[in-house]
Amino acid sequence: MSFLGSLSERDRVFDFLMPAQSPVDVRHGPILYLEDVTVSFDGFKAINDLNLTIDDGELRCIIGPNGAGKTTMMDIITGKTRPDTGKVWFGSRHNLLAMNEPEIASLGIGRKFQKPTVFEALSVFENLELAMAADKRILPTLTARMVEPVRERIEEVLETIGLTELRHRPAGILSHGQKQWLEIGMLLMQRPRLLLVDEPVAGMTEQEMERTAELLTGLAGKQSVVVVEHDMGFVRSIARKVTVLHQGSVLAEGSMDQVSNDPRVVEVYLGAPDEEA
Amino acid sequence: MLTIDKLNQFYGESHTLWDLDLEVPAGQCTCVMGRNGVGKTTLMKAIMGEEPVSGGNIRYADDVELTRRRVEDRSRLGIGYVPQGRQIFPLLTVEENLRTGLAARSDGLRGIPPRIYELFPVLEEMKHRRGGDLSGGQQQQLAIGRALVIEPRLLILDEPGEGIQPNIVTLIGEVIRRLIAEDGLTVLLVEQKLPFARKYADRFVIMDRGRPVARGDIGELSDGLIKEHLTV
Amino acid sequence: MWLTRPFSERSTQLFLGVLIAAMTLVTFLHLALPESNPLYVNAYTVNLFGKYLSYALLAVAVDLVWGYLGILSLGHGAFFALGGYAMGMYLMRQIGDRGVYGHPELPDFMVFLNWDSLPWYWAGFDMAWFAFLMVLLAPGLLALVFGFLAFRSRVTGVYLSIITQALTFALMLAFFRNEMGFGGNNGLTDFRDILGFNLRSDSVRLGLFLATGVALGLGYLICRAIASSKLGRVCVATRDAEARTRFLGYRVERFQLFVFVVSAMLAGVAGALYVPQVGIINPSEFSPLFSIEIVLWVALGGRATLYGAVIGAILVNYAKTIFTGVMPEAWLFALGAMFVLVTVFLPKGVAGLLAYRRKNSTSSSTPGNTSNTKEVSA
Amino acid sequence: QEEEDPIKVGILHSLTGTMAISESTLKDTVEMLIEQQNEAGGLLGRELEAVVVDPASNWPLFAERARELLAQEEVDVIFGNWTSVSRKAVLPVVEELNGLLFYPVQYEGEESSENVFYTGAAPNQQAIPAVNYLHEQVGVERWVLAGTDYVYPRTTNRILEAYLQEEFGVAEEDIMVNYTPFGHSDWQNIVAEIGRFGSEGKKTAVVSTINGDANVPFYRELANQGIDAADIPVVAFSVGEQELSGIDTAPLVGHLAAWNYFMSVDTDANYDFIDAWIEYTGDEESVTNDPMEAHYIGFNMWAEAVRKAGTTDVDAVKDAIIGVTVPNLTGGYAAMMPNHHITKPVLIGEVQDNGQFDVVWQTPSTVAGDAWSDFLPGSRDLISDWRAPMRCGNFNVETGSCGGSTAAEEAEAALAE
Amino acid sequence: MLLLMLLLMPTLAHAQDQTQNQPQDQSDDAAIELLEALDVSSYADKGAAIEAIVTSDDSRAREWLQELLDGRLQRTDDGRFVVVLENRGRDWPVADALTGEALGEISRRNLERIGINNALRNQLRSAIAVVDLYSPDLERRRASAERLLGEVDADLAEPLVSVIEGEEDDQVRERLVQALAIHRIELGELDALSQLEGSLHPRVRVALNRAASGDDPVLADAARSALAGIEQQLKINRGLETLYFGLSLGSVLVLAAIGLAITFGVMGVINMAHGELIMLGAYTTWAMQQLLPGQPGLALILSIPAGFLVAALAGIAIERGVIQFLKGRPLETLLATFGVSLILQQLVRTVISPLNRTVVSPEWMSGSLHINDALSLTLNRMFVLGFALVVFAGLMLIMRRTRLGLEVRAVTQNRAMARSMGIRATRVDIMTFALGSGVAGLAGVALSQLTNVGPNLGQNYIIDSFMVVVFGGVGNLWGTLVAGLSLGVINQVLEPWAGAVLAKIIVLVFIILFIQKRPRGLFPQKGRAAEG
Ligand SMILES: Nc1ncnc2c1ncn2[C@@H]1O[C@H](COP(=O)(O)OP(=O)(O)OP(=O)(O)O)[C@@H](O)[C@H]1O
Ligand SMILES: Nc1ncnc2c1ncn2[C@@H]1O[C@H](COP(=O)(O)OP(=O)(O)OP(=O)(O)O)[C@@H](O)[C@H]1O
Ligand SMILES: NC(N)=O
Ligand SMILES: [Mg+2]
Ligand SMILES: [Mg+2]
Repeated sequence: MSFLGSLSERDRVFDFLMPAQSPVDVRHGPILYLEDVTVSFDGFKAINDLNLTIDDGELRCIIGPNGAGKTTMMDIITGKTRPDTGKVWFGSRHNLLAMNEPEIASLGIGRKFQKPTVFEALSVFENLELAMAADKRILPTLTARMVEPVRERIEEVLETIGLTELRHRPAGILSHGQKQWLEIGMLLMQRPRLLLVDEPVAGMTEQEMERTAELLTGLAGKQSVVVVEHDMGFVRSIARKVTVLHQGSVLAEGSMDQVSNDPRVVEVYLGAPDEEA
Repeated sequence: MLTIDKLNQFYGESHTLWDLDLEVPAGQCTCVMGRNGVGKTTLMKAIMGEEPVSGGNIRYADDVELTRRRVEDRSRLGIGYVPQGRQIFPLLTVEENLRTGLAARSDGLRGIPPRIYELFPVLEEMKHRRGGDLSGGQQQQLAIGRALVIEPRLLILDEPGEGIQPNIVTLIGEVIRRLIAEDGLTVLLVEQKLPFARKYADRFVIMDRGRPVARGDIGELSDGLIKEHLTV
Repeated sequence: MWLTRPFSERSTQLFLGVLIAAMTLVTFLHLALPESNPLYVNAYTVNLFGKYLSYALLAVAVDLVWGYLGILSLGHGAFFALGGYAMGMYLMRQIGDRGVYGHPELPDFMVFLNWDSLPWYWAGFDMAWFAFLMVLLAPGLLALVFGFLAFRSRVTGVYLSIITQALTFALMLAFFRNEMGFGGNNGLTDFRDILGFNLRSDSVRLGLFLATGVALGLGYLICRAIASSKLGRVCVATRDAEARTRFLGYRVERFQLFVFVVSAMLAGVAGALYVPQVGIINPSEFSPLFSIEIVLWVALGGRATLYGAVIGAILVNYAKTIFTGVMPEAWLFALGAMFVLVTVFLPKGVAGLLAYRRKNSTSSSTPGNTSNTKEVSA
Repeated sequence: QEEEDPIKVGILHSLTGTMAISESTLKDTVEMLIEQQNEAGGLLGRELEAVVVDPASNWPLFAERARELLAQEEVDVIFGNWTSVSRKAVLPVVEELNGLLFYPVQYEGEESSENVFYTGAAPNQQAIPAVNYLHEQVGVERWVLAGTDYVYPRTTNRILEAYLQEEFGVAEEDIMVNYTPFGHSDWQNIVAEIGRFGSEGKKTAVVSTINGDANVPFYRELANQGIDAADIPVVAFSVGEQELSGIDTAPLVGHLAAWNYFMSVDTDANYDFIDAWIEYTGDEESVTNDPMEAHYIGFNMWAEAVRKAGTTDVDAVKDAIIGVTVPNLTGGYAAMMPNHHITKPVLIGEVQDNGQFDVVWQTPSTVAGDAWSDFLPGSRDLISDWRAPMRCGNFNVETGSCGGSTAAEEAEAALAE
Repeated sequence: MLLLMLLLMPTLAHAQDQTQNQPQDQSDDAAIELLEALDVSSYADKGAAIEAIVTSDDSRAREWLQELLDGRLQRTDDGRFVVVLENRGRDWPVADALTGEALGEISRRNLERIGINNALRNQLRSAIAVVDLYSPDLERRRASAERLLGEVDADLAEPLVSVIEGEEDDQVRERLVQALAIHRIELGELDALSQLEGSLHPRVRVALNRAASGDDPVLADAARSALAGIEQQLKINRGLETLYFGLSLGSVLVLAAIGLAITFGVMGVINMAHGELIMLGAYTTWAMQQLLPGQPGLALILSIPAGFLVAALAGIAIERGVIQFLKGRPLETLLATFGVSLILQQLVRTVISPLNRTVVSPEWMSGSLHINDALSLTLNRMFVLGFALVVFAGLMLIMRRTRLGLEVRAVTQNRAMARSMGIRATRVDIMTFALGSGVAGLAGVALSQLTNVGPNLGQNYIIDSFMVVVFGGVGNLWGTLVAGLSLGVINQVLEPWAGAVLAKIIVLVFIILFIQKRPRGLFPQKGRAAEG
């Protein structure tokens, strides 16, 4: 009976036609939850018993020395690296360890890589087009058409990242900083629930940094953002809560002031306070 | 140390460097600044010979005309290069990466100078790890260490602090100063971060659309200049 | 519809225009002129062109996976041959009791090797629809299974190339075996009829030539439609940065599989059209060197352009026809030199030369035109 | 005017690719024969002209080239092919365009085409006499049938298996059959296996249908594993002087080959042929072999038939050639039989350390080639006779009808009209 | 045989005397008569004539038998018996069969060989063996004893007992004891069995098999249990043999692939002409043997440096002529080098010949190393195996211990950066390509001892070579070694029960499936670096 009923609901799409993702359940608070995660490479523990929780809508900064495991942590969240032990949950429903990269991405986790990676043979415009949130299965992709709202959205992002003029150039010829921007743009097109941003302002001028800061803080609230950055000026300008990673686990956590005054953080990371600009 | 005269460069049909003049005085740190995509990296590549130029001169150490030298010979003349994006050899171990720098040394040294490991202890720790496995910042340290292995007279650094933890950035700055003071090294630096530039550079050059638009002692780098040339 | 989208592209219009014009011209010169006319195209030549066109379709199939997906398949000959065998089996069954032993059902080679009955996998090949379906399904299924395994395990680059080569090599050895029931080394020959028409008549030859031309046009269109769709761009993205594409939420392995299977089917169709025109299918079509040669056609014509693949296939094979006749002892020198010179002097193949000329002529009229770069690199 | 045009002789042998090794010599042979014929005044007062093409060891290309020779170049006759598959590829073309093809290589039989003349041996002109010899003269009781995995060895071995069992009552366990891929180069296991098979007390011989390139490593391995011709002789059907010229024969002395011609045959005709050949190639070391003799015979038969018919017209030559008899190089005569095969003596030779064969046995008289084997159930009842009025390549004596080949059909249709 | 042996005995002693005492002065008429009897067409008559020679007391008898066996005993048109000294070409140098005096060259048209067949060959060998039993030459006695295993009959048995007693050489004695024991078992003597136990010789097994199925139940039982022990031994030996076969096939694969592991694995050049470089090495060996006729061993040894050099120079030519223009376009090297390979192949066909060339194996590489009666290791393959390992070790040393190794990897991974570090990339390219090509040449030298030297040689190995390099993991020399050897062993283990064709197919399918499990070969590059 209810089956027949469902058939009569003409506005309802059949299940198998729906994108294969169920909404993220954040009723219990955190959108991302890492527990006791450990990963080692040939005996070297890059991540060591890491525990981390990101709340829905939060903007979190993660800092820590080179090699502390920040990028590796993002690799784990996005499915690129499998941890040896531990749990990684997205909301309270999705066990990320049981999924592969595209599945995780289609759940709404977007990432900007430390080393900017864009599709070099495709134009800037096409890079953004591919990143756009859409039905990413085969047939819809094959038959997808460039409709006006989509184009507008892309133009809008191009404007934001300052690459409007270069939109038909292949991404491969962009300068380093331009690639950084393009990756940020791709992230924006994706409209993910959770953004993982690895060193977004490397190679940017002060003023660009400010723009990036505005952009990220603007996103926070609607989306959750995790930022890894070494530029303390930048971190200070956006940070609410800061986590310090060291040797694969959390060394300190708290507000910017709290952590920057933590002697351990100063020792392993910041250096003598008078040196800090 | 380096005198560039009317340098022009094209990527296919797009003109990137326009009649560029630049003077890098010996024993000083000259910092090149400018917005994304104005051609800073291109200029460094042109000096190293990685991108062909179409016209202009680059004179090195008063008498050597670099444009007529092959790339490999430029480093043998004592130019060390830390490129943007690190460009380490991903499948070579850290030690092997460093050893590549030995080719350019004239003294036939066979081991890694200990000073490198003193500067960047993490490199010694990770000696046998493949370069590509290192974290971004570690790679950056490796790239700098590798350039230092050749004991350069002129060191070109393209955004060297990128991705490096603050205390090491400071350290790098200190090292630059020390090398300038002790060995008479000349440094050509590309840097966007004002505090760093202000602290460690002697002179600045601001580029816009392939041309230098302002230059002077670092003390002369005013907020007005910054506003004019470094903001969008 | 997505399939008609390429019609709006200049290059497609041009390609289809040239193809149709060439087919019409050949038909006209063959049918309307008297044999004495120097422009008369004889049946031999029509047949030859038909063969080139089927090779061209094969090259297009290879270019789809190589040019757009970045998968250098060194085993596409296998799909071509499977399509060819499916067609060959149909043609064998069409012989009926006209074989040398007059057996109503068994092909000659089975009779003299003492087979009592047709093996099960020969069933149904007496029906054209079934055989034609198998022309698509046999290579398609093989590609599906093989691709599923390989793409799922993320086999890439040379590793993928080499296992495609291993695949075709293994199939070659298997088909050489008489026990396989495909005629061993001698393969399938002595065809008589196709769909009731006598294969040895000139009009059927012309028909096959035209059918191949149509298939090439369609195949080109399909590939072009895929290449110019968003899916095509995902493919290019995969080629450049496979991992990155995954992080955008694309199930890369399915896209690869889809394109791979489509390409295999096209190759199968090419094989099916090839066999009745050359009159034989034998395991040497599975030879790894043949598969490498296909790649060479594509590279020579210009990778990732599709029409370049067509040009390359026709050019190399035409050169082969000419050289093996005109300079039988030295033609390999010429062919070898051609490969070397084109690679060294025409990095983008013959198509690159065409594009370059076109670009030069347009850019001289409209200086600073940058939108061309997109087309060249796509 | 037309009489002045040269007679065109097509040569369809691979000059490149894997088969060049065997076939390129045959091209030279035909060219030499043409040259000789022209020196002797040509044919019907016309010059002969060779049209050489290269099918490059590629079977579809064979068909294409054949079509080119017949349709484009309009040659009067073709000498060509080595492998059976290439012949199978060419067959429909020569039938369709009504050409003449002389095929000079030993083959598996089971074929008779109106347009093809088989001047090489059929199985009954090579394989059967060879095992007869081994059985009767050498006393062989156990048999290894080793071959390359393709149709000629498979068929030949089938015939032999049936023959050995039926005629000599050889038990199944006394026959070992082994197939290897083309160009097989690692024979260690197989040779060891043969060694074991042959050392169980019964006199054992290997009947080898191993093809071309695989032979060198095969014989090398035999020698190195110490398998001696006196213990386990190998009789080969595809190893001739040309193959031996690439092998260090010292360790092979005593192994056998069955052919219809050997270079060492002691006749004046042969010595003249060899001298002419050495002169033609300018190489003191160059050797002659069986397929070359087959072309020699085929060429002379064709020339004789043309003379007889007074024209090069294919149909006329086809009719005229049956019954034509020309001298072969072994001191006898070859006659063209109605089934388009010829009569040949069968010779068994032993390998000498100089790369030559020494004839140790030969059939008392020539043997006529049998298109359809008597030892295969499917072909037992078939005969071939291309003379009027039968004109059928596969006449079934049981059913009394002509089987399905198109040529026969057309003939029937023509008769009905 | 019977009669023959009986008559033989006195003659033998006589002949022995004569060779020691005096040269020869028997009447040549008798000798000519003996030889004349050979020159008949019937093989039965020839057999009788041979017997006559054996029983004659002519001191030249053994030489004649040997010459007859070798096919060198011939007759000229004018009826003179001669020995052919060299039988290549159209004119042959000969010597008088009776006096040994050199007679100069005679056209082969004017010579007629006294032909023998395999039956006569056997007869001759047995006759020579019996004669040689008394020879002072140890090698001859050994060969003779070997030959007599399973050939002893009643007439020979008796004198054999005394021969055994007088024999000083252990090996000869042991063989003769076994030979005699086989004979005695045939007579049903149970106690002879103990002398055969543990012998792996096939003749022994034949004898035991016959005894096991004989009428005497006691003997049959004993024979069966002896056989069981032998079978066990044989199994072990067969296992070892298969392993050896596998390793030796593997070493061929390794040799063929190892140069490619450098040019393709390390430099990234898809060198389709690799096979032709191998071919050049093989042809160098041939040319060397042409230059040094009669000294195949020396020629082979000189071919090692020469083959390396020739292939390396060809490699340099390819690098300079073609590959240097394709930097950064690795796939296109496939296209260009394929062209090069076509050209090289045809060049050999045109310049040398489309036919295979003979490369002779030197004495010391022929035959096999006798481990026991069931296991001998063929020498040529053993040399190739050793050679492969030496070449591998040498390469390893170069790549690990010299700057070239480091520099070539740096250049392939990031050419621009390597040059910025002062590495002379062009020189590195040339040297590396030359090295890889030279090693291919070495492979060719080795392969010339195993297989055809002809224009198709290269093609037969190119596919396998790529397969091995990829299976082992691109860029890993150890991988190439392990991959080559293990594919060889797998193949040889499969071959006996699957047959050669199926074994090859199975190996290919295995490679396909293995790559699914390990998408980057046996020894993959791990970590971030490899994923890029
Ligand atoms: N695949 C791998 N194999 C070996 N070691 C690895 C691998 N991946 C990461 N590592 C090591 O793990 C550690 C953590 O690396 P990670 O990139 O996560 O650092 P990070 O915190 O992002 O540093 P940075 O700030 O420099 O980017 C480093 O020491 C690195 O060398
Ligand atoms: N290979 C190339 N082909 C064409 N154009 C290029 C190429 N590389 C760079 N460009 C263009 O040249 C201009 C200068 O690039 P360059 O990398 O020198 O900038 P930059 O000043 O170093 O910027 P950033 O601060 O982002 O590193 C950019 O607009 C870029 O798009
Ligand atoms: N006919 C042969 N030998 O293929
Ligand atoms: Mg990092
Ligand atoms: Mg830059």
